[in-house]
Amino acid sequence: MEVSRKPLIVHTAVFPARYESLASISQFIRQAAAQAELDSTGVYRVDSAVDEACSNIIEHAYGNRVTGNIECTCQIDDTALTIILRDYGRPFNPNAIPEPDVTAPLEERTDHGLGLLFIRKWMDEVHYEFSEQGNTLTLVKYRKPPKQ
Amino acid sequence: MEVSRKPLIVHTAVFPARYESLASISQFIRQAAAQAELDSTGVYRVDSAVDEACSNIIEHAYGNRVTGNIECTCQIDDTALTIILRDYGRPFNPNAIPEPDVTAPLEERTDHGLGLLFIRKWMDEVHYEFSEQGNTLTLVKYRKPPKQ
Amino acid sequence: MQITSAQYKHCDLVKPSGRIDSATAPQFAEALDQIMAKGQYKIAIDFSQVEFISSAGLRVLINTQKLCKRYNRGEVALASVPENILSALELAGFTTLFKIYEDVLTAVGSF
Amino acid sequence: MQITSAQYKHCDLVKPSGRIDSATAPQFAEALDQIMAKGQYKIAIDFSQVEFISSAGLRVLINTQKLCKRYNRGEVALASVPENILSALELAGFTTLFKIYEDVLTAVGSF
Ligand SMILES: Nc1ncnc2c1ncn2[C@@H]1O[C@H](COP(=O)(O)OP(=O)(O)O)[C@@H](O)[C@H]1O
Ligand SMILES: Nc1ncnc2c1ncn2[C@@H]1O[C@H](COP(=O)(O)OP(=O)(O)O)[C@@H](O)[C@H]1O
Repeated sequence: MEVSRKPLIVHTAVFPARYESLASISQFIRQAAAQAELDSTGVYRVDSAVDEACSNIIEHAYGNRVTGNIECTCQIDDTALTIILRDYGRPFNPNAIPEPDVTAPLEERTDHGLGLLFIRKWMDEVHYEFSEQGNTLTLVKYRKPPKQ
Repeated sequence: MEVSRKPLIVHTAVFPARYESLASISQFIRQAAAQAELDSTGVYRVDSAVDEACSNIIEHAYGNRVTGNIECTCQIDDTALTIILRDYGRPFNPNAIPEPDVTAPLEERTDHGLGLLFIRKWMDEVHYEFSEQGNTLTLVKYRKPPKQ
Repeated sequence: MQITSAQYKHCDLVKPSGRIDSATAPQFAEALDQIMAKGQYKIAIDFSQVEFISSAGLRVLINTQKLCKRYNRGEVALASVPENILSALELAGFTTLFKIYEDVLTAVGSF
Repeated sequence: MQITSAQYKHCDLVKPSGRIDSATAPQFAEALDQIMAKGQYKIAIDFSQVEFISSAGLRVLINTQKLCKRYNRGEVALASVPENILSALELAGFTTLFKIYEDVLTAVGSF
């Protein structure tokens, strides 16, 4: 984790780990993304990466149990919007998950694996940390250089 | 002709009796109809009746000869918009023209006779006069009672 | 009057705009004739941009409808007809001769 | 998410609006399943009012496309896809799996 950044703005919220939370999480993220002055494409992509990450937490980390939470922190500093998602479910090794083949013909196309692809391709940095104290996913989207 | 009306506004224009004049005639008529404060349906219907009348003058009265003119006068008084069309072509007896059967099945439907129908149905008064000095068609559309 | 057309899988769409009067009706007729000359008799006409249609335009419509419906090979359908033009179609008794659709999508989708 | 659909002569049209995410994708799937249950496999989807689609929505799309294309009985076509959603489709490699039309009329007219 890069400790050199000085957070200027920090928002934190906790959401129940259910699909029904995704719309509220999106609102929370879009507000922060707008505050970080991302353009509409940037906002969409951060929204998308966070939606995929939270869907994975709900489905895979918590295995659709309805008791867990997702802690969501947005930090905006001079250079980036950083989103930290914490859960206390099952850890996993993202490096063990292969990239899906998005050029396969229809019949061979699997309907899984696109979530991680959006997270990887649409964020500038992605860090996973798994520990006894829970799992942390850090998603970083660089801001445009501020206007002079 | 009703001589009792006191014309408040009179516009006159002369157009060559060619189909290409129809758009300009329409503009001239629509301006007068707007000035007479007809609603959009009223404007459309006057425009339509005049277009049909002028098309008939061009096609039937002048037989598509390209030398004649159509003299067009618009009078707006308290009660009505009156449009007077004058030509110097062939006279005809409008009462000899039967109304088309607009309920016949497709195959029996003729493709003629609708012009007079629009003129008759969409104007409040229609007067034809034929003489050595030319033919005069007077089309009257009542105005809505003026606002108190 | 301007006129554009588009060919879909099951019908052609014609979109005139402006005034269809004795001066412009021949152009309208020609656009429809061109479609029929390709052997296509399922035609939707988008009236949304038509400001005015005179009996000369109605004549084109009825003659095209006669040709299209012959041998059951197709028909002309009208779409997005503005209110004043609809009342002209009603007066002329055309509303029983043509299917008239709210919007172009429904008209094209009906073929 | 809200979803409306319409049946045309040669295809069905589905118009979702709002977010298609893990919470709403089942509803999206159900609308498509209902059409296929009628034996209709030519489906146009109007994306003009879709604000967001996640991989859960893409999963519905690909599974529906597989079912529709089976036995050559039809296909799913997309229309009016907003820019950000289009770039999601591109990233996922969907632009080679689906015909994508500028507007709904062209999509419906293509069936
Ligand atoms: N937070 C998580 N916890 C556990 N496993 C995960 C997590 N995120 C992703 N995975 C694993 O990675 C795989 C790929 O994830 P993803 O690309 O989102 O596709 P999908 O969820 O459709 O399978 C999942 O099937 C799951 O096995
Ligand atoms: N100004 C005119 N001069 C001579 N004949 C006319 C005139 N107006 C109408 N007619 C006659 O009345 C008939 C019906 O006219 P109309 O209803 O406009 O239909 P169309 O012009 O399509 O035949 C015409 O065919 C023509 O014989």
